[in-house]
Amino acid sequence: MATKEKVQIDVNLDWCKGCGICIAFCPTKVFDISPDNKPIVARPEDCIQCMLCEIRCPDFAINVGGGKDGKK
Amino acid sequence: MATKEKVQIDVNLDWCKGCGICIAFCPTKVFDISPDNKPIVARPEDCIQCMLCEIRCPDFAINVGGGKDGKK
Amino acid sequence: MGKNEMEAVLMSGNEACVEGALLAGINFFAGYPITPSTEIAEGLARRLPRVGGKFIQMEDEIASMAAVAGAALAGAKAMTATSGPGFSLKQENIGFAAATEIPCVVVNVQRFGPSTGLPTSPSQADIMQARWGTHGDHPAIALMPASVQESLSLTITAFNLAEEFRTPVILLMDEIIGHMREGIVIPQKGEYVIKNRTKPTVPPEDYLPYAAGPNEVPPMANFGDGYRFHVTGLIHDETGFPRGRGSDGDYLVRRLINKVMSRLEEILMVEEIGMEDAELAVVACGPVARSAKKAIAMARELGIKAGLVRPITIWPFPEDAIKVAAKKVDAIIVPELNLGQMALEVERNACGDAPVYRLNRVDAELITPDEILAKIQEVK
Amino acid sequence: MGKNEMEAVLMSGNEACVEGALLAGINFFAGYPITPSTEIAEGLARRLPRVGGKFIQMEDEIASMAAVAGAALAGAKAMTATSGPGFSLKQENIGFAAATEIPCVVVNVQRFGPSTGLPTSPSQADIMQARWGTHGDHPAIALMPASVQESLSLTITAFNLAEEFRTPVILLMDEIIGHMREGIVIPQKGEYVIKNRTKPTVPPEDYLPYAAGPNEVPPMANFGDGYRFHVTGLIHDETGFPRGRGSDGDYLVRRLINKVMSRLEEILMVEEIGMEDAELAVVACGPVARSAKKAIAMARELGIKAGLVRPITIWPFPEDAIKVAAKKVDAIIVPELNLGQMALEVERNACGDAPVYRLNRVDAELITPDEILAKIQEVK
Amino acid sequence: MATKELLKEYTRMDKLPHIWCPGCGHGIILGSVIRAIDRQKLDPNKTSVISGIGCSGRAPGYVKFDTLHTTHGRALAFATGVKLARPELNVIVLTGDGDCAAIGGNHLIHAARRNIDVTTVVFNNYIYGMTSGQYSPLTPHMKLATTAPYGNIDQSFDLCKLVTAAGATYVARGTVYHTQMLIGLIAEGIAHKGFSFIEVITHCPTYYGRRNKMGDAVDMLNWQKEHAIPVKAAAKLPPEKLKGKFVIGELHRSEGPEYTEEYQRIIDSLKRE
Amino acid sequence: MATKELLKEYTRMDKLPHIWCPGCGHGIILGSVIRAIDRQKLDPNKTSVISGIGCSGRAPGYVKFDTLHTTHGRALAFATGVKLARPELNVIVLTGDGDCAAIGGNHLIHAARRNIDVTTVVFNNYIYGMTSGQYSPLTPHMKLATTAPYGNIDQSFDLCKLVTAAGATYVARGTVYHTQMLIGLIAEGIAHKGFSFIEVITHCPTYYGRRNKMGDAVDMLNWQKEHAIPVKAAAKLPPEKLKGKFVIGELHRSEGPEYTEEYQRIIDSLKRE
Amino acid sequence: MSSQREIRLSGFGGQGLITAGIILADAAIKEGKHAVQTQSYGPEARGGASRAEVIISDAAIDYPKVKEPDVLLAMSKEACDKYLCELQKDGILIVDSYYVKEVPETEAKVFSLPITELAREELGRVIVANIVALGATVQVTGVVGKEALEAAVLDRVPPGTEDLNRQALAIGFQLGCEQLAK
Amino acid sequence: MSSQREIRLSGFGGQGLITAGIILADAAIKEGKHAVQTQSYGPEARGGASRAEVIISDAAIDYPKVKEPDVLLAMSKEACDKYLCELQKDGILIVDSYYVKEVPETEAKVFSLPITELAREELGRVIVANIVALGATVQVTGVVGKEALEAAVLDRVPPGTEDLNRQALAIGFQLGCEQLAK
Ligand SMILES: Cc1ncc(C[n+]2csc(CCOP(=O)(O)OP(=O)(O)O)c2C)c(N)n1
Ligand SMILES: Cc1ncc(C[n+]2csc(CCOP(=O)(O)OP(=O)(O)O)c2C)c(N)n1
Ligand code: SF4
Ligand code: SF4
Ligand code: SF4
Ligand code: SF4
Ligand code: SF4
Ligand code: SF4
Ligand SMILES: [Mg+2]
Ligand SMILES: [Mg+2]
Repeated sequence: MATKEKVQIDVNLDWCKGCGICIAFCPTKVFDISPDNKPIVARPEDCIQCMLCEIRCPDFAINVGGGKDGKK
Repeated sequence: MATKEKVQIDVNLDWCKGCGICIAFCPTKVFDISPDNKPIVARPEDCIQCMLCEIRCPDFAINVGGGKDGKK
Repeated sequence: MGKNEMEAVLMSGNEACVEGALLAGINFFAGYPITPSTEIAEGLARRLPRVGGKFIQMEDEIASMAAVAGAALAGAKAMTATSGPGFSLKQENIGFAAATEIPCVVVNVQRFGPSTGLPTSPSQADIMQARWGTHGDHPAIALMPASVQESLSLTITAFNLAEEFRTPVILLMDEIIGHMREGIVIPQKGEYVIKNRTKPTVPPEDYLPYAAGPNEVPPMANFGDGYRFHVTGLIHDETGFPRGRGSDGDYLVRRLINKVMSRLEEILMVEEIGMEDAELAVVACGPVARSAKKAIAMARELGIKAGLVRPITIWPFPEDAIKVAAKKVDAIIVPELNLGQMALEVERNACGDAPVYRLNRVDAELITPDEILAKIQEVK
Repeated sequence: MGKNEMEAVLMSGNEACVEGALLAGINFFAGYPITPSTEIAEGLARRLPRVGGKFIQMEDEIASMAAVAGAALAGAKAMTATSGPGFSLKQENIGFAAATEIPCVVVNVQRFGPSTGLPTSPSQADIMQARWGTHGDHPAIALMPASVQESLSLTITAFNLAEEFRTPVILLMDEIIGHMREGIVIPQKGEYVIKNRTKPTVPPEDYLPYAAGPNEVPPMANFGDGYRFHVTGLIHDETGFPRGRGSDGDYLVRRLINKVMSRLEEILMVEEIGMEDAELAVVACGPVARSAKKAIAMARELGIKAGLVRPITIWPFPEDAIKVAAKKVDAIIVPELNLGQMALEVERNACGDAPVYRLNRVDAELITPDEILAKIQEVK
Repeated sequence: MATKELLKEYTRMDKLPHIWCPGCGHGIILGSVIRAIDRQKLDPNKTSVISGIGCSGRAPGYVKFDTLHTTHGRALAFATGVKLARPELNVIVLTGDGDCAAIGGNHLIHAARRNIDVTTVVFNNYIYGMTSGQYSPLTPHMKLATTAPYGNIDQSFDLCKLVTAAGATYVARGTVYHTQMLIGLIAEGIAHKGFSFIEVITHCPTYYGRRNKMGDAVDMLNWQKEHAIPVKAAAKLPPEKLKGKFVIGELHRSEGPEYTEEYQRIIDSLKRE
Repeated sequence: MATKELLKEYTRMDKLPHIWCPGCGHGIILGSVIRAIDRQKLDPNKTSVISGIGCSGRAPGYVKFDTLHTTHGRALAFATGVKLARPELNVIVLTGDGDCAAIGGNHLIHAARRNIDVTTVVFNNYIYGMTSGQYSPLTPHMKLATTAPYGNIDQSFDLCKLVTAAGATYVARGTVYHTQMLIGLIAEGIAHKGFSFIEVITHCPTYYGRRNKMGDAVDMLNWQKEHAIPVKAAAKLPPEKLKGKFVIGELHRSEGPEYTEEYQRIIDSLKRE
Repeated sequence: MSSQREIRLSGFGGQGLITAGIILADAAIKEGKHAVQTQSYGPEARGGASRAEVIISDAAIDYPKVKEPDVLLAMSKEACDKYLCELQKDGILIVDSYYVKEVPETEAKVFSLPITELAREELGRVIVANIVALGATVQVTGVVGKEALEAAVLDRVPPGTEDLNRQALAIGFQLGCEQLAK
Repeated sequence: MSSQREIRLSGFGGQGLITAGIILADAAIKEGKHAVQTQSYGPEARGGASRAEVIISDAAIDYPKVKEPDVLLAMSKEACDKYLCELQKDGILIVDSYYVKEVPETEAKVFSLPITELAREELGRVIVANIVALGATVQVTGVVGKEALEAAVLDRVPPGTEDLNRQALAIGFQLGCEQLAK
């Protein structure tokens, strides 16, 4: 946690319905908001991998961490 | 309660089905049992008017107390 | 200004049913939401308390039907509304109301089945269920509106028939009529008739709650009016009490059927168009009859003398109308939004006098005038 | 020793139904007690755990029907049994089983209705309900035994048809057959056929759970077998998933009906007696057919050539048998323990070729041979 | 009143004697209900007694009120309609353990939740009597019944707990043995404004008693006597002493808005608009 | 597993995105169920997910198990059949507040009573979502709904209390806001042998939120955050501090024979005869 | 039809008449005959009248109900009064003299037997009066053979009561014999 | 039949097209005409396509459904693509140019109008795009009179939003005028 590691945060914009939950509740405010209310991964380096955005996204649209084969 | 007053205990034998409840649970054993299991008012003078036989008779077949217009 | 004048208002069939119920004097509604009938419950939830009536959303449809019957016994004009799955659930208690002669109205806004089906799509596939859904022989009265205006007027009629015949009356709407909006005229007081159950005229001690009055219908006291009578779904005699005797069953079941079948002229409503000179008849009900009407007009333009028979009362089935028509025409077409239900009764009553052709759609769309016209041309 | 030999045993119709179910391989029963069907539940409560099967008394009939469908999906041969009021309650879930093509057997031991009626008295007044009790178009197969032996054999047949056609099958008994005892022969292994649902032969990833196989019936995987498929009462396509499209509804509903109607020769069972030279036909089912049989023999002794047509399969209705009979005879008599239900189908199919006379008893007694004979003499 | 007057005042004497078996506790409960009604001086013309189907369901037929014998399990749903349509009526539901806890379980918890002013008396004989002895949701674990020939594997409800959790505002349990107390509990239930619930432990000698070798009606009353613990006594006992016993008396009482009054409040508020 | 792998492993990706409204909590619950299943390493070939009708009822269609979308309210009755017929299957029921507490209330209390090994997850959004916003038995007093235009006069169930009273042996409440906790509660429910019940407080912004002016999904999640009290904290608070709040966490756990095992015991004992 | 015998066993609930009917039908089946047994339920659920009927025939039995029995067993006064009129003219009436003190006028052949009395006195168990009655009925009517009847009785009675029932049957046969001898 | 006009209003859920349909039908009723308004539900319960249809006629309307509309309003690209083929040859197509950037080949008379754009820019409220669309549609088709339409709008919109909606309507009329003038 000491060194700011850049985490891969993928948002599936086709599935995202722009509810704003990820944006509102990210503890480190990683996301900015797009005009259609969808998240923009603005500060991935701030991500603490709490995974809250991932598990709270109602549309399974966020993947934090490892890209294709990245396991946590 | 000191003087043994004779109480009127009427049994409607047409309705009585001979379950024996009144006989078994009369605290002062007022009833004897007939061959067809129905109560015989044998010792009315022992009756303490607890009314248990009346209210426990499943067939509304016992009336304790006042005969026709007897109110308690 | 056209012929509708200013008083016409735009309204859906479900909304019109609410208006009709209020005009008929409804003061109790119990229901459980289900598409596409829900607007009826919602409308009455808003409107009933404003007129001192009661609305309750029960835990399910079974309870709704029970509460309606209970309320009706306590003197209310009571109604429930549902669709397919809920109608299936209500069947046991509809039978209870029929057997105990409790007046009430049951609205079934038909949707596409079977089972959950297509909840927002129309259908006419509960026609036979409306007659035979509950176990045992029982009377059934069911009405099928073809317009928003009729949703209103037949709701009033349903209440009237329920009160007069002491029996549940089914208003068999469908998703099309329920959800479509048309301009309708809300009748003013005096423009419609309101019937109420016949009250007993004898003192309580002489009251026989199930002794057939005039017309086989027993006068009805309400709970709380001092008559202290007994109501049971068991076979009962005139006193209302069960004796477990077959002869009581014979008397009761026959009377129940008879009270309806002996006064058909007061129950049967049929619309006929062009049947005077028709050589071919289309028998259609509900929204399908609207397509048929247009198809008939088109056919006549082509020189084919087609006519329409529209059962408004679907149960008891207007047998004579079909019998007469069958004797007159060369062919009968029965278009339906199901795989052939009313057609069964048409075939039975046509009795071989005219061939009966079915035209069925079960793809959630209304049969079109063109389709009916094509069938007319085909069988002609 | 007479012809029944030693192997005959005395048994009631309800008990025979239990034996038949066990022979058919039942391994799940869910029910709720109701007169006059309760002995079936009681028998299976005793017998099922002894063969490793499961019996459960659910909280009501709705739950019983649901549990049966669930168990059948998990691979069980499952059955429930009930009477009138319970049959009404099961309707919604019977429709679900029909729509989702879940094989199961539903026994309705008919009792006198409507409503609570006369619980220990016989009736045939659920005939129409067995066809039309649930909402929406749906297939129905129903069988009516006329003897204790047939209670056994038709229970096996009911399971076989359920498995082969993937649909609920109704065994429509009645209080007379259910409670009466006769000597019957319990068939030995090899003397009866057992059918089982067709399993998919494709790997799970290729499995289309609602793609019509041969004969319009989709092969059926069981829950837990690794196919991981979806089942819904919504209109669904071949994959089993709903898409909300009318065209899927058209395809599904027509296929459901068609899978039954296209193989009538495998479903329809009709007993005919003396129809070769009959001038008058009695159409009767269940125990009434026994009276009819006797009446026909009596009539023939009087020189009247009467014959019997007994639908054993009551749904789908054996239309052709009636059509053929009507062309042949001068009159048809339909005696029933109701106010005319099967008669409707007879009238429809007689099609005017022969007049149809009804003979109805609703006083909780079986129609007697004498009554039928009198009617035969009357209409002759 | 003594029995004779009670009978004249409140029963349909031409229907008596009733159909219940010799010694069946149902008659004792019906007698207690009549006495409670009498104690509360209900207007018989304004009192409806409603039941479902079962031996218990036959009770209303014997009492001279407006009486309604509904479908199996649905008495409370019918009662809800009667009461809401006409709140001035006293509505009493008489029901069996099967009727109210098996098929009717949902209506029971919902009537309790709404806190509608209906008094419900459950004739709990631990069995389906009318249909000859199948297990009910009240039949204790491993007892015998025609559909539990090897012992009942179901757990049974604690109905009083259940309706309390559902929202009932008066909950009591009595037995037919403790008849005086029972009359009082029912009378309290009638007096209570809101949903009141009285579970009555009774006996079916014909099916439950016989099959489980519990003797005749007298033996079964003695069983009740021995297994019932008054609520005050129970409070002082350690849990192990309560095992296999049941608590009788008033078990729960709370305050809450009554349903038909709440509805009237809505009507009134709309009038004021 | 991260979302992408979870989706591949457990969902029918061709059915996604799902039909639920933007921000609807149902998606969060479904994600939590999947994660709990993954955590418990259930064999997907031996897992059945069963629902009734409602927005919540659509959940099984998205997950790659044997899935069954039954009639309204009946999921637990179907599940009882599946589980009893084939006890080796893991059976999970996903249901709505209307589905399980209104029309399905009876099946709920009876499944709890039998202690059958089924895990039930209730999507409690306080409203009938699918039919556009009528009140349910969970809608709080005086909240608005299309059928309660003047405020809901019904009292609402405390479902966790109710199923505990009915006999459930694992009872918990979570929220979609407290997602990590929720996954844990569901996982525990799955691991528990017997009837386990997890009520999930969620939100329907479209109908409940809009009509009751509770804002959008984010606002409604904040409401959950502010009104939920963990069970340990609640134990230390005086009742007045708990008013208007609800308790989350594991609320009840007990031991009792599981239904299908009890049945197997009967079968085995007959074999030994 | 002459080979067909129709027997009605009547009395009140608790006398075991339905069991008796089942045993009788079973005996017929055991002899390879055809038999149908039916019963009727009183108007109310419990208590009251009880009635079992059996048809025994060499041929298949169509109409399964008994309308005019040729044998009537009446174990209560009410049953005797109610059903006698339906008994065939040349039929056989067997009454339990304990309950039916006076037999109404009839053209039928009447056997008035102390069935319940003997069950009580000889065996101390009223409960087997139904078996005594069966024995007597079979003895005087010959509707089934005695061995078949005994086999059927032993098949259907609770284990442990075989001897008691065998004795009851013997008493019944004896009773019938004596009467026939008269 | 020539007096009958059939209008389809299409787009996606949330655009208020069903409300628009109701208002249009209401306006027709207010003018003493006959009108039927229907709608279709998407395959799924929520979201997705939305469609409202209105038939306006001087005579009673039998068949209540629109099959080949003579006016099509398309407020989404999907709706335009899907329904254009059903539009009558000499029909009128009105598209919202914000969503439908390119109008497909058609024989119909096409009006491509910046409906949503203007609603946002002029009124700051996309939510009244449906009313703008209604105004324009009525202006170019004349299916109902403008006063009747305004009356219907004011009857059906939430209290407090009358002015906003009046403005939206005015913008719609204006848009229509401009186009017609072209
Ligand atoms: C819908 C329906 N299902 C089943 C029955 C059959 N039935 C009648 S009474 C009864 C159970 C009665 O038990 P309970 O409520 O405990 O009353 P009891 O007879 O013990 O007093 C049942 C299952 C019925 N009449 N209706
Ligand atoms: C028998 C029956 N009655 C009513 C309905 C209509 N219906 C569908 S879903 C539903 C309520 C759903 O509410 P809930 O269970 O809370 O689920 P949600 O949509 O809120 O997730 C109703 C009443 C139905 N499908 N079947
Ligand atoms: S939580 Fe999911 S659906 Fe909501 S805005 Fe974020 S990515 Fe989109
Ligand atoms: S994982 Fe946590 S910190 Fe990282 S973006 Fe998501 S919510 Fe923010
Ligand atoms: S309690 Fe009643 S029925 Fe029982 S024996 Fe006594 S009087 Fe007779
Ligand atoms: S009143 Fe009491 S003391 Fe008197 S007889 Fe009855 S039980 Fe016995
Ligand atoms: S069967 Fe049981 S409950 Fe019914 S009357 Fe007899 S003793 Fe009472
Ligand atoms: S209506 Fe409510 S519950 Fe249903 S999907 Fe939309 S937000 Fe979710
Ligand atoms: Mg009971
Ligand atoms: Mg909900």
